Amino acid sequence: MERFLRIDRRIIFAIITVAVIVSLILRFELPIPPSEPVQGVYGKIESLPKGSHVMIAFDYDPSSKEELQPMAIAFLHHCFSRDLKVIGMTHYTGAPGLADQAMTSVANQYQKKPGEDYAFLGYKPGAASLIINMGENLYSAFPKDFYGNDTTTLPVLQGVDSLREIDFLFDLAAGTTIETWIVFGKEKYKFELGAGCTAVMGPDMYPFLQSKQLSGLLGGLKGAAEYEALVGKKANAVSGMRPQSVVHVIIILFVIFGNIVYFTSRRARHA
Amino acid sequence: MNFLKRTVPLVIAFVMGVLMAMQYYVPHKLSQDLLEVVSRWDRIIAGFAVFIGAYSLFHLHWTRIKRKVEGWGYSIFVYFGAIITLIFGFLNGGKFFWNDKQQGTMFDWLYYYVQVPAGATIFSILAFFIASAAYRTFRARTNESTVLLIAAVLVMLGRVPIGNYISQYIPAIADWIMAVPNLAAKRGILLGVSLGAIATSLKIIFGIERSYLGGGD
Amino acid sequence: MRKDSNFFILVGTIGLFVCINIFLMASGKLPFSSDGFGIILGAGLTLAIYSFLYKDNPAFKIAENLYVGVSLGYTIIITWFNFLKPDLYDPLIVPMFSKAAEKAPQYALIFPSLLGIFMLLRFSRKLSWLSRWTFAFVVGLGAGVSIPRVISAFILEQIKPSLHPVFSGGETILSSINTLLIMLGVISVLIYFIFSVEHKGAIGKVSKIGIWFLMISFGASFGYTVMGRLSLLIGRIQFLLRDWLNILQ
Amino acid sequence: MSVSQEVVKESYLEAGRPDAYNSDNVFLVASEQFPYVAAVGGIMTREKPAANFFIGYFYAEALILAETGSTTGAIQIAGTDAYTQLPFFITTCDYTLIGEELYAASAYLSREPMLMGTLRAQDVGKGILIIILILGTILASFGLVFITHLFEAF
Repeated sequence: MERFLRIDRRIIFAIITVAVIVSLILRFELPIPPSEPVQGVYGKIESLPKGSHVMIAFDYDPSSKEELQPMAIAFLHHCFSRDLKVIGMTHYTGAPGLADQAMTSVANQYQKKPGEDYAFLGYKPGAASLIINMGENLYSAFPKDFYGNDTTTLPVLQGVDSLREIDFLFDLAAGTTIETWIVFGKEKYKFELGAGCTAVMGPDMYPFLQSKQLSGLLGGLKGAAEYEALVGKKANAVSGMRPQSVVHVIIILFVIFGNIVYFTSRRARHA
Repeated sequence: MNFLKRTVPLVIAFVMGVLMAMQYYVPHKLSQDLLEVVSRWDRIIAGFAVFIGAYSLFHLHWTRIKRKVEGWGYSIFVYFGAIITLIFGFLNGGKFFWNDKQQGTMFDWLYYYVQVPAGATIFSILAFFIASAAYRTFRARTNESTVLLIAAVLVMLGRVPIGNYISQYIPAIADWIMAVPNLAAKRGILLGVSLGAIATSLKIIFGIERSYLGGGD
Repeated sequence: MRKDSNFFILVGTIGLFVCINIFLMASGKLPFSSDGFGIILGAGLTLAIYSFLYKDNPAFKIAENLYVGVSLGYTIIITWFNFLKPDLYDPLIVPMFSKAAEKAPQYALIFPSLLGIFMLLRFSRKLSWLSRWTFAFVVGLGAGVSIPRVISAFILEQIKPSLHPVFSGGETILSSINTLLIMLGVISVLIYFIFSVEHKGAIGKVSKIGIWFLMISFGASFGYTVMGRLSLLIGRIQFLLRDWLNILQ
Repeated sequence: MSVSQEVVKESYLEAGRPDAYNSDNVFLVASEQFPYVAAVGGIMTREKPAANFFIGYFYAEALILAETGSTTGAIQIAGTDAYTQLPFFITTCDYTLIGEELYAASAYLSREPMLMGTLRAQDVGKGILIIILILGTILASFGLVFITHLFEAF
């Protein structure tokens, strides 16, 4: 029995690869019911009146792109379809390209104009200090947007002086930025905060959901898929749920099989 | 000299710490202005840290090349990638770097077609290692790890659509695990870690924790 | 002999990759444009990195080091355009040296710039002590700012929802049980992390309960981590199949 | 943020890998992560050490290290405050120190009064939180909500 466990690990790699490719090519429908935390973000956006200011923090870089970029795109579809004003920024040096790409491509589908309907403020260092700076005065934190336009002249920012006037802040987090936004931002400036995060961070966020410090949460690709389904823009995340389901089952079978072999061989040795 | 090297930093840390902690409780306009100015300064200082990271990385690969460490040839590609990106970045699509950033330049192309695919791929390699570890090493050695694995299996099934097909209870159980035992443990950890963070902050303010001074005199 | 076979595998794979791309371009599945070549480059890098799974090899190392270099260059350029230029160059340096500037230079910015430069002096042997001033400023500020906010956001706000009536009518028995369980979980985990009291008797029993709560929550994290890593892989394969090979719609 | 950076840096120094420290940039890790894992993994499979200790802060490399170690049949002991990596240590190692246990262990081993004092102060803090939680819930259940309102004041 034990020799089954000593197979070349490359065989396992091949099994996983084939499983992902096949389940991507074969098309079968899977139900994707929205979970409560995802509904929280969706409901909040639905409740905002036209012209409200939504800020998106793109706090990730290419290494988490496959989980968070689909979320960003689905969320932007929702904002622009409801005629909300969207302001983007990031704490990550690797993010501006991805953020700019997501905002511009979705905005173009709704004929939204840069500077009037949306603005991307770009990257700034400082993390906690940056959030406090934005909370006290957005224009001293971001004197210029990503393309060098003076922020005081941007129509989209009219009526916003600091984080206090932001109607909803959505953080797309690959690291610990959600906690940073809660401690240094929401705690004092009292804006509504929702988040999307990588699956790795997901379980850590539940205490904040129950304490209402987060009004909603999109966890990993599953969260992105639920949001795509809610908004009616099924794309990468929804079709990714097929291989996700299949490979989860394979991995669970691996764990069960490995443990059966482990215990039978241990018992055989003891007998 | 010892005064400048040791005492002054400790005094700065103490003054800044006490000042900023007190600022929180004073709702006066002056105190808010202070917060704005200081936070702006701090984020400017933080910007310089980028160059520390950049310098150490350049330095690391330069020493490899200089000392001809095994595999030093690959370090040349770090310089190649960095220099080509810097050149196109400073050229800024023919408008040069003292003008505002231009859209759709060669610099952006390098980001979209080198940094994005490579960065996304490197971390996805771990998917394969998790699969192989699942097969070869995730063992229910103890009662604790048995509970851990069972919870993991339920969550993994409950969080993908296929869980619905097996049984409608599986997603419900997964939701319960997340919202009750997981929440409770994570809140306990959070409270503990926060107390630890407060203790560390106090130690920094009162000069007990001095590791930020680095070594030497 | 073995070295030869490795060499042939490498050349063969590269040859196959080139042929596939020529076919894709010729059949019009990839546009003959900068984007088309970009996708080919991206696919090549993706495959080169995955080749590590077969064996550590030069293609993987080249791709990895190239990536490190490009992202380093990107970081520096973005720092210039998003930080140095709007925060220091435009408001301070330009007005200082150009008479045509409309606004007066913001001299106050000299102070944080100096502290920033002090930090970089860490690499000088003689003046590295000046960097301690900067670290003291940053660390002291961080400590002072954190204390009240962490108490308020992570301790008081987190305790508040736990101070929940167990029975207030209108709730189901299940939700009352859940309230009690969360309560028990938070307390037992806290007790598990108390080290100055020996874990014997009642305290020992409660801290045992804490272990089970911790294990279930680690199980949840485990499941989510597996999920996350697989999502990254799925995303990359979607890129290869859709954007490069044009197999998926 | 900078505090936690300093702390992480410290723990790297303690673990004897100051080179692996990164301030904010994940890519700095990426460049060193896999070669580091490959090197350590190579040593493990060649030398077959009887015991492996994984102490300190870990990123994603934790899993690969612990997996390689367990296939060589070594006794493995881990201790880390990187909570995201803990599940993998628990399922691949024979014994695992969880989060703050690591600090407690080092304080008790070194018997340094400063470390012990900090630990004790934090324990007192935890004790107070537990009492507030129990009292607050009991009172709230009987309709006395003044403790909850006490928190509203903040």
